[in-house]
Amino acid sequence: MPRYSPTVVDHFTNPRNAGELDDPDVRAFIGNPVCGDQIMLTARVTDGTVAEIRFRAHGCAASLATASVVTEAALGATLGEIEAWDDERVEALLGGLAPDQRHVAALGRQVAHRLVTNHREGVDDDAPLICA
Amino acid sequence: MPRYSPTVVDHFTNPRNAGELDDPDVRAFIGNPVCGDQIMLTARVTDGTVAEIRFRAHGCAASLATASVVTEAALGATLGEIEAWDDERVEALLGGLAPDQRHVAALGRQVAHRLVTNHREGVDDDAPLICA
Amino acid sequence: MTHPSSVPSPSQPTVGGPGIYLDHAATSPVCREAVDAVLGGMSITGNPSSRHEAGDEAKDALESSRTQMAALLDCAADDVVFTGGGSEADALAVCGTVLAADGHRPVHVITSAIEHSAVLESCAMAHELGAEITILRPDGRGWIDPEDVRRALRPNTVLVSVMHANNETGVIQPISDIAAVVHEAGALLHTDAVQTAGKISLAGLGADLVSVSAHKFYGPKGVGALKVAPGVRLSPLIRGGSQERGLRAGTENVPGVLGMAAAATAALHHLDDPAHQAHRHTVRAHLLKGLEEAGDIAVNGEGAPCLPETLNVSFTGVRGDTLVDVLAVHGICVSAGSACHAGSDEPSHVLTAMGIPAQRARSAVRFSPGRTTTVDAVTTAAARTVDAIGKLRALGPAGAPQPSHA
Amino acid sequence: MTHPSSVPSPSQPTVGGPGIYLDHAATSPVCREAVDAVLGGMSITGNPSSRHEAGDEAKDALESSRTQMAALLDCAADDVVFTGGGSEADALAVCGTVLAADGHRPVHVITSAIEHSAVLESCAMAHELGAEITILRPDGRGWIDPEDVRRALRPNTVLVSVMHANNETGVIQPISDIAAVVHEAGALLHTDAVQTAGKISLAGLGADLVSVSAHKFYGPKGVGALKVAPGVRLSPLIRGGSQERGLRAGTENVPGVLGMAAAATAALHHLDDPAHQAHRHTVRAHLLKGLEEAGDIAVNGEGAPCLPETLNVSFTGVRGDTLVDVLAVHGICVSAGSACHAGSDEPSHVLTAMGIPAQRARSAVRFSPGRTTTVDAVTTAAARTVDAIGKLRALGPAGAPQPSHA
Ligand SMILES: Cc1ncc(COP(=O)(O)O)c(C=O)c1O
Ligand SMILES: Cc1ncc(COP(=O)(O)O)c(C=O)c1O
Repeated sequence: MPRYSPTVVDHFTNPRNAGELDDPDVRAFIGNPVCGDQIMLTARVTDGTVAEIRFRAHGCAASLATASVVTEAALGATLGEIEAWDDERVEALLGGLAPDQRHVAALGRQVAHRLVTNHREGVDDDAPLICA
Repeated sequence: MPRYSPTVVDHFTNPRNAGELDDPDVRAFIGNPVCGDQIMLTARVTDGTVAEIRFRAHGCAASLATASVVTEAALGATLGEIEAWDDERVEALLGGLAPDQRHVAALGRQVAHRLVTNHREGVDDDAPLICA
Repeated sequence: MTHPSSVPSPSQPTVGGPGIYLDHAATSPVCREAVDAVLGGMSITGNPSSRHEAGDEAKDALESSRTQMAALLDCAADDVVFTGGGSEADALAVCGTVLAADGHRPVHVITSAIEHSAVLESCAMAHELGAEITILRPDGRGWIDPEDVRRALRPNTVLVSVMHANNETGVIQPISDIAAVVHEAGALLHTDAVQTAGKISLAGLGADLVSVSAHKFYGPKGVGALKVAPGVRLSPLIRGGSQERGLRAGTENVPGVLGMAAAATAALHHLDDPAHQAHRHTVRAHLLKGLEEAGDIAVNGEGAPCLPETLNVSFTGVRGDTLVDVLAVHGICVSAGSACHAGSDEPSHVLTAMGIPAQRARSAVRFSPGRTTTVDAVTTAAARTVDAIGKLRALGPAGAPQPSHA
Repeated sequence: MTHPSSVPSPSQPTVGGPGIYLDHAATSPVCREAVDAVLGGMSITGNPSSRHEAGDEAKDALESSRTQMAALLDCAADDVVFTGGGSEADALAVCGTVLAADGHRPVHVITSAIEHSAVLESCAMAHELGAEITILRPDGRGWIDPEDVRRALRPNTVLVSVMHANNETGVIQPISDIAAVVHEAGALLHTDAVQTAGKISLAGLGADLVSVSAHKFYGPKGVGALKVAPGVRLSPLIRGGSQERGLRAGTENVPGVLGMAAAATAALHHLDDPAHQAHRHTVRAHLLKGLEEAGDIAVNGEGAPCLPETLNVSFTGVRGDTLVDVLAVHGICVSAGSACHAGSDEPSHVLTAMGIPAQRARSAVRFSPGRTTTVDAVTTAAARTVDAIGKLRALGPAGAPQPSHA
């Protein structure tokens, strides 16, 4: 069994929407800066829809792929749609995950939900990404 | 390295002088009847020379070969010559022995010497050979 | 080389390959399937623990082998632990269980006097580590009574280790009955199935720990497996990496494991083949019939259920080791006692435990035909044996028994 | 498969064999000589313990292999004990010495924090068995000071275990100096030479116990050896038959041992070949030069004597495991940490013990070229690594270091 799905491999080798928006409408961060995977999203939201989105990430290959697929799926989606994502949805976006990799699906779901919540509540995460 | 010299193999597969003389001049027995190798020699001695000799033996293959080579070498030898045999001589008769087999050379030397001593002292061993 | 039976050249030791190999209980030739699998395994470079394709290839090969071994052992793939042979599997089962038991009370282990030395010595090591050991005696046929196991159980018994079939006599033990007794008492059962794996089914044995060794079922030497049922706690003896669920550290023997798995699959095919099953019994019958011509023989283990491949015979008046050496000259490979003790002068601990007198035990020889042994081969071997017995008896005490046709 | 460096197809995982294999410290391909010897070994049917030609053939093969291994280990043939791999050799050396020590006083064992887990976990097992353990720290280069060993010695020290070269950094330890210190105190020295055997000479090391593993020097997996100097008392872990002087029971892995011996002989030829010796250093120099293009790198173990085949580099801003996965997609096989812990999230215990901060330890990757690795291959691999580093850093925090040529 291959370690990663072709989608995961595609996204961690050719990540989409990498980087950081200047003056984003919302900024969401999730992760453990000391030893775990970290994802930061910046997005512009227009009429409840994600109009532009970027990520920065530091972590295992699967978590980088997760950040990439999440931005791709979020682009053009409504905040309501994103809020409905569960771990399974993120895993499906990734084309499946080995059991010992499932935690990255939760990470993707969490950072996407946080983007929605932060936008709704008008707050921003400013936890900096740390290369640890 | 082969387990046994060709001479040892020859003698335990084609033993010479097997059996027992009726009315021998001398009978010599050596061995541990419970768990070890046993050799019994019967011989007729004429003018201090072994004129006829037979063996019975029970034991490992190398001890059977020893009994056989000892009878072959003793036949026609004087008692004085036989008395001069040491372990090395018997080992040489056998074409060499592996270190863990050397004890049979001692066995052969002992039973040959015992034949000489018994004849000189006019005694006979009557320890029966036991299949143990 | 096989000497034509009419023209023996006994004065020359045989050279080259074995003539008639009747020592499969010591080790078997490597079957074609296993040879190919080992070769294939050597072309896999990666370490199964490595995170790249080379590693994945090795890991995948290992895991398919695990599935194949699970079929042999009648368990889930996850229950299979690869080891460096049958002795290591036995050591891990016995010492591993004792070391894993919580150290607050002394633990008790039951085994039998006819076990392979790998189990007996592991029990001795367990004793050094503080365990109490009970050693059960078999009956005169070499069979362990499950009721004896029941009587020996104590509240602190953690493990019972009774082999599936004995390597010297081939006697098959009532493992599933013993399993019921042992499990009722809340203890674990280990069975050394090194002699039975690939010869009879291991399905439904009910043992929690089962040892097998590849080279006894036409796989390569130096690799084995231990079934470890779910929930069994074992402490590893070889520690370090987390290979084999942490129960056996070290880079896995990928070619050996592949060879073992291929041999297991081939053996299971033979198990299902009625023609092969009939052949096993036919070969034994002819062998025994031929040996009976020697007169004054006794089959050790007679009367108990046994593997047809293992025939242990005492020939009155002849030392087993001597007969082995004489037959070896004629290209016939058999053994006296177990191979690992070949060369020792002690009478077999198995036969002695059965109450067989030392004299008869020392005159025992084990004939173990195998998958490719023909009726002709055992007939020839038996005739040559009878001949050798006659000659050897003639060297011994006057009045020794002679071949019945003499 | 190797992707031409100009046309990567990163969206497809590579399939088939490895492209550029730079993970020889994890395991090496099996050399032609070893493959042939394993094949030959599989055609030997007998059990080395059996008393017939088939057995003798196996025994003779085993004993010539023992002589070949003695040349590698710089000892007498009788001092070579075959094991089921490097981990087992380590376990036997460490636990075997402790178990053999007389049980009346607690014994003391000294080891180092950079040992392979097979040694560290065996020491932990020795501790469970009652031994006191001292774990020495290396300096910042990953080097063990013989004077630290001297200071740690106690009257009841029975064993010191310090590896010959470390598997993650390649740093070579001063074993013969340590041997002098240890022997002066009347203790034994074990050295895990798994990473050095076949790469540098083991002559004159002075250790009483030396572990090697065949698959690290182009032999098959699942077989190893322990040199046990005359007079050293060891208690076996795998008991039963009297194989290997009673120090390792079980039917010997004849094909594996033959393969190991053939690989050892081939390795010794390479050791004597000046062209090969020059090549090892050239390859390392090119690899390092190429990787330096990434900017902001640190060589772990820098400044200490080391094996040219092992290059451990931390790339600031990148996780080692991630880089390994990205390079794997491009057919480049390297590792982060040791293979047996690949997949664990903990930073390397070796780098941590050297005082390297967790962040830098997590960004470490080990490149280990081998006998057939070309300068072109490492140049290509380095270029691809630099490329991957650039991309990964670009995903991370703003202002992360960029390739020096960017
Ligand atoms: C230094 C060192 N010691 C011991 C071992 C264990 O060897 P094996 O995996 O063959 O048991 C390894 C490699 O895995 C190693 O690199
Ligand atoms: C019943 C039994 N158990 C264990 C073993 C040990 O197996 P191995 O020699 O493969 O370690 C053997 C054979 O030698 C055996 O016959």
